[in-house]
Amino acid sequence: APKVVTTIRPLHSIVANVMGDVGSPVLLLDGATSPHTATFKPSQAQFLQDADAVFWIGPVMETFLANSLDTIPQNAVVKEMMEAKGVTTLPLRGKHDHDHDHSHSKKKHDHDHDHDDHTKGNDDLSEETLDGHIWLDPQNAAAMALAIAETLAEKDAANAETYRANAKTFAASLKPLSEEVAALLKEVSGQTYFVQHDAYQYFEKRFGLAQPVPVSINPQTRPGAASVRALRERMAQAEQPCLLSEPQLGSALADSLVADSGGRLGVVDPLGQNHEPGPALYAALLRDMAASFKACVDGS
Amino acid sequence: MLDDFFVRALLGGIMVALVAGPLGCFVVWRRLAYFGDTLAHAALLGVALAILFQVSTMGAVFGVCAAVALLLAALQNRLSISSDVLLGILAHGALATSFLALSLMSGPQVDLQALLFGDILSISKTNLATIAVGGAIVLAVLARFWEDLFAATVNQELARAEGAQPDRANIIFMFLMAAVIALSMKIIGALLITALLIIPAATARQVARTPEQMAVYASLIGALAVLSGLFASARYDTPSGASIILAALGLFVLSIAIFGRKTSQR
Amino acid sequence: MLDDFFVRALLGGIMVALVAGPLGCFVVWRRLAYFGDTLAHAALLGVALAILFQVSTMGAVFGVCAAVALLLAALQNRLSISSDVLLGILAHGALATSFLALSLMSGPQVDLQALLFGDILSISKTNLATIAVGGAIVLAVLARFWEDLFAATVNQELARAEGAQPDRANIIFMFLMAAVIALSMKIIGALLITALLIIPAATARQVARTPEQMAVYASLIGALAVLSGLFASARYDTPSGASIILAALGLFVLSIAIFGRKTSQR
Amino acid sequence: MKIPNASPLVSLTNAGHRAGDKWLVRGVSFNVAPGEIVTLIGPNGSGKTTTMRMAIGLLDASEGKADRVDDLRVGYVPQKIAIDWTMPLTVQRFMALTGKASKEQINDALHKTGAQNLCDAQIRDLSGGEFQRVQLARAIVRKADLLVLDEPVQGVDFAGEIALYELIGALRDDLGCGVLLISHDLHLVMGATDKVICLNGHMCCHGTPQMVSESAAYRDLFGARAAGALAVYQHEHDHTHLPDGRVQHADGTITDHCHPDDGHHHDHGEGKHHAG
Amino acid sequence: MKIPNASPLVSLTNAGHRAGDKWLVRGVSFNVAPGEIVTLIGPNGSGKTTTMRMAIGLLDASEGKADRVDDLRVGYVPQKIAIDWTMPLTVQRFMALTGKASKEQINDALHKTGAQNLCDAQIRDLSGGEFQRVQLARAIVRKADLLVLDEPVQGVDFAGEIALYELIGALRDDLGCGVLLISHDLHLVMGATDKVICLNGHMCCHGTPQMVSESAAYRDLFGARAAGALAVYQHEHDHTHLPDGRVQHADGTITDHCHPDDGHHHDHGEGKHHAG
Ligand SMILES: Nc1ncnc2c1ncn2[C@@H]1O[C@H](COP(=O)(O)OP(=O)(O)OP(=O)(O)O)[C@@H](O)[C@H]1O
Ligand SMILES: Nc1ncnc2c1ncn2[C@@H]1O[C@H](COP(=O)(O)OP(=O)(O)OP(=O)(O)O)[C@@H](O)[C@H]1O
Ligand SMILES: [Mg+2]
Ligand SMILES: [Mg+2]
Ligand SMILES: [Zn+2]
Repeated sequence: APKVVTTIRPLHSIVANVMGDVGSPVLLLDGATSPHTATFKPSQAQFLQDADAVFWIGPVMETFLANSLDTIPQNAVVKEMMEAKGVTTLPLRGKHDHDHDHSHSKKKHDHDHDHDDHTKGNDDLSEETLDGHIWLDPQNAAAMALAIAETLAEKDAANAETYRANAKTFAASLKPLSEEVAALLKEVSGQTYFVQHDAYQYFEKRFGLAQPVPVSINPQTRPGAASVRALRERMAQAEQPCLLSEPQLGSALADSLVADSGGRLGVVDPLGQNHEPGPALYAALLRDMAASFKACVDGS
Repeated sequence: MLDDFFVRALLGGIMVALVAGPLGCFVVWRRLAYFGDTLAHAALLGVALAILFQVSTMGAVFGVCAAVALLLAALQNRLSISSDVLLGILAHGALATSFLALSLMSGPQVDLQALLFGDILSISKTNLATIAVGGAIVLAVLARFWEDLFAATVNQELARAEGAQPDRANIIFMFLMAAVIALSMKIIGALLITALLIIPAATARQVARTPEQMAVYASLIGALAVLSGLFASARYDTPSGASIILAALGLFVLSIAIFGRKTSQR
Repeated sequence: MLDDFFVRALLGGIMVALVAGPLGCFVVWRRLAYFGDTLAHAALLGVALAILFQVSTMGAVFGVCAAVALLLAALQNRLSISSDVLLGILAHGALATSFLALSLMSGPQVDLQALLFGDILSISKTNLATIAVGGAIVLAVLARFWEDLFAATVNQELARAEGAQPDRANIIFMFLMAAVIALSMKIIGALLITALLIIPAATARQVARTPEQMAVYASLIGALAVLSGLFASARYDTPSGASIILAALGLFVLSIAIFGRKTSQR
Repeated sequence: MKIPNASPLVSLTNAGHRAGDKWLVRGVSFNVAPGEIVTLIGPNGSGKTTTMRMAIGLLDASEGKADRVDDLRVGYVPQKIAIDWTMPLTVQRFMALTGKASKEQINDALHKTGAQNLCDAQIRDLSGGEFQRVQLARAIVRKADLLVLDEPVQGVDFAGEIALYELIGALRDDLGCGVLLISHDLHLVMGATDKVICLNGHMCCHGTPQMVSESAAYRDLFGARAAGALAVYQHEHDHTHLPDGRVQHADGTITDHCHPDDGHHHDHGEGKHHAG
Repeated sequence: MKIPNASPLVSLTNAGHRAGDKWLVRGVSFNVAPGEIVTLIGPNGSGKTTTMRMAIGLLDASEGKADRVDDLRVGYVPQKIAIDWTMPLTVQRFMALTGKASKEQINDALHKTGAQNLCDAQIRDLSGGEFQRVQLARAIVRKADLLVLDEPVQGVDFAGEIALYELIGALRDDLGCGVLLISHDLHLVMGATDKVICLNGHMCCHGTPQMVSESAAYRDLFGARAAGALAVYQHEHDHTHLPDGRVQHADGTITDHCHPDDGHHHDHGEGKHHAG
């Protein structure tokens, strides 16, 4: 079987579905160190060097990896999911109405402009202004699975048909999943909610949720006093406002906003930190997110 | 009134600045500018250890910070290397150890940023009370040992010969610093507290002729920086922490433009 | 052979350590341990400015780093504050300014951490060539001005009176530092380069009797730390950067255990 | 810890200090009692400063003992002192560094050492001799039980040197404090000292100035010229040689040469304190 | 920039230096020519160090001019010097701080200043007098055109003081270098100097030692005792007063009092260099 390396858990899950029994892909970014602070362990570098295929989301997500992907793999095909056929990408929402997330991936995205091998000057700024959380839309996941299957088929012609078949099965399984999630979220569509980082627009658009109010525009900096005042007023108006954040150390601002407005702090886990990596992770992740959303927004 | 977050931010910031003033003077005189960064890095180690051994984060952070402060006090003036290098070594050591610890476990992500960037706009009433009480204690202890500490700072040997007990003063100072930084780290972030320690003190140095003057000026300049920084942040909706730092920096530049003598080391 | 990432990491790391040795001695003597952190913060400002004004990132980073180095050289010994405080002020100023700049624009995010943490395992062949050439140039310039620089470090006034041109030496040194750190920041991260500058030099200080000895020892100790850190990292599968720092720290602790005299400042 | 028998303020008993494996000084024994001036003399590197630092507890005695009475108030003027130039520190503030002192006391002490104009100057701006005077004033203002002075008049000008040594003697008389002194100005201190300890890595000789200056060890160390130091001190006070070869005596008269009878008297005696 | 007329190495012309709005020293004019010893004297805080630092370009002249010949090789012994104690720095390395020097030259210079045993010592371990000797050796080893010595023998022991002043004179003779000297040891330097500049915030008087020591300004500044300094220097060299009141003469004879004829001669003269 080809040696396949993937980066984050949801992507790993998709690849695992595609490969099925042929082999199991390697999950690169695991553990409690955030990819910002993580430097490679030799085992990880070794995986990359020996890999036949590497699948990653793109430089906006795994910034830290961008450089390594240029230098370490010897003969792997490196496939960036954001450029895969059939994947829809959305631009980051601008100041005051978008925010690209930070928290979960305090680690994974972060578009440092230093991986010069990827940033040819600034002409790829456009690429970097895209939101990288593409897997939160199941249709993207389906497209990714198909693209992955094609890539693997090229690398490993012997199993080509298995890959394609697996990808189709997975894509098909996403339909009922989508419907299930949509049904769950129907009651809360249109309700106002707040997010610590604006990381869920793929999810939100697919399932008809309202656009959230982000707490901070830019995770690198902190919101200004005027923004905080506006935010506090909005939260005060809402009855039991819901603020969604990701599993990580508490943010002082989020805590104080929730405490002062008498709202709820919901935890969503878009990276699947709380799930075992594997083929089942993707579906579990989506279900989990939906449940968290619902619980926080309508209090059930 | 305290129900308004902005009022709380103002009050909390000014109280922190008042405490940071005199403490910051010693930081500047003793060349410990690196102290804040080092403790922030040590705090990350504390968090990592807390997760690893399933103990209280708060306790672990304080423990590691105090240990680093003690280590510094013990090693200073002993190893033929200056304090800033020692601080650098401790900072890197703490950071590398915490990475190692973090790489051994999976689960929730821990982030250095969370320790660097607190948020002054999120100060709660409890925080205010903590700052008020903690700050008062720190200032009281500092006032009590001010003379000894200052003598030890001017010249260790003279202080020791004439009974000012520089070692005791030194350790007390290190503990005060560890307490103030560890406390503020959660509330306003290591970055802002470090800035409030050194920039106002350096500004006050340009105008002060005696150490006590410098301490008072540093407090006032710090408070002024908090005030103007926060109002600028409200007016232009700029990040509050950065605005305060830039206000302090502005006062510093102003002071060297007006008073900066071309003094060269004799 | 260079096709293996581990071989490249070894080679690159050792080359960086060799260059960092002598340079780090000056960092330690001149109390500039904060320099690396400050330049990392300045680099963030460079990135922010590059985005804001749509210029080349590379150029903006070098520009800001060089500007900070020059500012430091110009202000040192002038403002009645020590170098570490000056570095702290510059670091906070750069950081706060870049936050402000970042908060003014929407779109791409820039991350301080990315500048702190490079990855030694990802060194490319091009990187290796850059390190080799850049390092050779830095060492050559350093060797050329070694005498003047050392004289200026021991005593500015003596150096000036006897024609060693301390100001020129000072500026050249600052540029060398800015070049090395800005370069390494991209390749191995500011954290590792700072550690390789100060920890081996501090270790060498425990054994060396002359400055030249200390420089050579620092290079060798740094290379040893890279070697053992990387092999430990391979053996126990720990993060490489942290392993190298811990190896350097281990050598430091060893050196003070064996040679650490109870020297007190006379 | 009170030491019986005339209660010396400090006492070294066969004390020695080792740095690494090198003995800097060994076998030193002496006391300083209240009201007593004890002077350490010896060539450069003979261990005077080391001995003094052992005596006041800045260095541990590697062998032997160094005892001090409890709560001994020390006024210390070190040989070298580095004060960070970034400190904002006026002379006035420096005077109260290790203990409170009223503005008046400070002015008085500065006056005594001839530094009365420097009260508001920054320490880092002082000239070498000015700083030395300020340091001495600082040691005085503490109203110490023991003055510990390591070459206190280095860098002090021609006239100040003598005046300051006389001041030290006067302080001893007024305050009854002990004085532990290091000096190379043999011709100025030999006459004004109660006890002389002559060091050269060990204790060469000790005793009254009279005894020491007659001992062979002393002459070996300092040469024949030093042998006259005790005398020169008083000698210089009562006549001066003018550049043209004539001699001016204390009473103002001028003669061609220094004859014993024409107006000046070489009262070489017990080496008692010379007041004028 | 060569200055005509006997090519002085440095020349101050009506130079003054101001710090803030305070004049530290004003109106100073003098030259130092090769082979010439120029001594600055004056009370503490009179601006000697300031003047010297202006002369070698460490301070700018706020008024007037301070000129130096091109590529002047200076050997400088400052009054205060702080060397960071964290530096690993042996005496030998310190000797070559601002210029190359062979092991032999270094040993030779250290020998001359009586610091021959200190070659491998760490600078931070040196005693006060030892460091002073090493600094002087360092200035010498540079083979400088101009030696600039600010109280070079402070802290040096009784015997060393005279020996070092004599060394300075001998260096001038051997190397033909100029010497700019500051000293409070009037009785030791007045005789061995070509030119004396007497400072007190301004230039009080100047000229040959003979002229200066006879001037009223000089006596006002230093008192009557100093007036004899020129003579004392030579006087002390040819007879010593023993503690018992007898006098030992240079030729070894001992007499009860110092009579002009019994074996010693007060040859108070031109103030020429005294070799022995
Ligand atoms: N840590 C050390 N290691 C080795 N030698 C040392 C150390 N400290 C001091 N010394 C040496 O010990 C000797 C005694 O030094 P000390 O300062 O006591 O001399 P001193 O009598 O005060 O001389 P001075 O008259 O020059 O002041 C000197 O030769 C000095 O070089
Ligand atoms: N920056 C300054 N501001 C104000 N006064 C100063 C400054 N620097 C020096 N002084 C004063 O200028 C005077 C001259 O100092 P200088 O060092 O030249 O004296 P000096 O003649 O060398 O004295 P000494 O014999 O004590 O060494 C001193 O009174 C000193 O206090
Ligand atoms: Mg001494
Ligand atoms: Mg002087
Ligand atoms: Zn982010």
